[in-house]
Amino acid sequence: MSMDLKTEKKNDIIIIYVKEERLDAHNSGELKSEMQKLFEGGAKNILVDLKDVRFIDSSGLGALVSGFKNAISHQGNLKLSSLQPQVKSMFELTRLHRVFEIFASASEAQDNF
Amino acid sequence: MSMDLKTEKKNDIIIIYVKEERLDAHNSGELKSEMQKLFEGGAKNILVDLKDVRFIDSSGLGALVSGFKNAISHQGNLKLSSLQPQVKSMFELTRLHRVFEIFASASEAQDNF
Amino acid sequence: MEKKDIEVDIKVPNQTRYLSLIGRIGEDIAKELDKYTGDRETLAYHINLVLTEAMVNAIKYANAKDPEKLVHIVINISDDALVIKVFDKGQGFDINTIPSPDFNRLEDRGRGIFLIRSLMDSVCYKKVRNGNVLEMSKKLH
Amino acid sequence: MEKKDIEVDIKVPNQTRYLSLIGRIGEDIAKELDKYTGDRETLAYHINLVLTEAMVNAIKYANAKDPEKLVHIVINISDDALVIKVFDKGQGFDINTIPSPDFNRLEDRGRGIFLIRSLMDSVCYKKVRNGNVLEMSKKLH
Ligand SMILES: Nc1ncnc2c1ncn2[C@@H]1O[C@H](COP(=O)(O)OP(=O)(O)O)[C@@H](O)[C@H]1O
Ligand SMILES: Nc1ncnc2c1ncn2[C@@H]1O[C@H](COP(=O)(O)OP(=O)(O)O)[C@@H](O)[C@H]1O
Repeated sequence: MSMDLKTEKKNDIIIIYVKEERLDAHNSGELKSEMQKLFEGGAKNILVDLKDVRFIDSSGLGALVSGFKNAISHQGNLKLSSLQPQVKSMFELTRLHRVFEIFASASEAQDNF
Repeated sequence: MSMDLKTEKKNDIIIIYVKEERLDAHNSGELKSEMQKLFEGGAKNILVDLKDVRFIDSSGLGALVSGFKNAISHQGNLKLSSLQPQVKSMFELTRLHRVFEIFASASEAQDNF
Repeated sequence: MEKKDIEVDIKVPNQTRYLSLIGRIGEDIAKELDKYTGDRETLAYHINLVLTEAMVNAIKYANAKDPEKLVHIVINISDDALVIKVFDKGQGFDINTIPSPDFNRLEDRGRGIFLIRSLMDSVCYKKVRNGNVLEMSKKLH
Repeated sequence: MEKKDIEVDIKVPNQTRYLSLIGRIGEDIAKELDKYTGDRETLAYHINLVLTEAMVNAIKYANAKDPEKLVHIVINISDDALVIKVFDKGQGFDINTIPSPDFNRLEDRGRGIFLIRSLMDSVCYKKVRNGNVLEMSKKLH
């Protein structure tokens, strides 16, 4: 496994750009560990940008939920940005759009931490 | 069948833009009839632009050969433009790049009739 | 099989790296369905998703102990329906006991069957010779 | 079938409108072959092409009289080769009598088998139960 994640630090926010077409059971475990490692290492604010993600399955959603719970237990925040329409509709179907703060772009999200 | 062909007349040249991803046994018969109709209607110079064509098979090549022979028998010309690399390599494999005059773009071809 | 049907029968190794191939083949087939009256891009996504979810479950819950096993998937299109069958050789389970997710609790998992049920018109899981099959179908008009 | 193989078995109606679906599935499979050392985009194009040529011939020369017939295609990937089989139920022909095209004469047709032979490592056509099969294979390393 080797997932294409680009990580960037801007002020006190760590942005993880998921540079994959699919976020699924094959690769989402890696994203999950990455977020866990960051929160355990003291990160407070993580933004996951899904601009390149055309497809998400229940394991991908699960990895993000896991990150969100990790954020809470570390008194931090996990927010999302740049969801493509079909990906967004998966959040709606599973009601997760009520759980996550979702922004249109990474820069808009950065202004709202 | 209904192939997406856009036809344009510039001076004495008729340009047929093949607006299909594939030029194959399913649709090439239509291109062949179109060229035949044009030459029989008095056209002398036809340019077939393949910019949008990502895939060509032996039937697609055959339709173009048929148009070329039609051109000769009507004392006309049939030239080609905008071949994508994989399409070009099919002309090379079948030695048809020696038969057709092939130009990088429709406008370059127009200057060479 | 009816005369005008399309049938695609796929066997791949029991590995998640083949999810994207299966999903893409499903999308290709969905996009070919010119008799479908809804939005074909959306249908393609949904077929990709249910194939992915069902294949992941076959890998996780049924084939896990044997990485040499194959996943077997059959996609069938008839005049009025698209039917997907995903076979496994595990212990099986009773799909009717799987609840919808509790939207007020935040769980990492438990959304696969829910998504399949939400996106397909009928879903069943049953024993067949040598194992089980998850069968799901979508009406085309 | 070996344990690590991929097998895709497709049946589609005897119509040229399905050429693009078959070609696309072939491309998807080719792009998945991470053990292939050459350029995968080019391989994908070649697989698309040989599938198209073989399916067109099955439609034109073997199934023409019966539009209700199906075209049957099997794509198989093993550790070292990609093998494509295209079945027909026609009279058959002797592939060894098909000459390469005469490059000095300009014919509309007669390039299909030539392209298949040029792009694949081995090609044969033979009788099987109930018909014939064009079998072509490409070494992967
Ligand atoms: N093919 C299968 N064989 C055995 N059990 C299965 C199978 N598919 C699903 N299950 C059971 O159904 C449960 C719910 O599956 P699902 O909704 O996909 O969520 P998740 O896999 O995230 O738990 C699984 O936890 C598992 O116990
Ligand atoms: N499946 C088949 N059954 C019977 N004859 C075939 C079949 N495939 C090819 N042929 C014969 O081989 C010849 C050469 O085929 P091909 O190289 O594809 O060129 P084309 O189809 O353009 O003539 C055909 O004209 C046909 O006579």
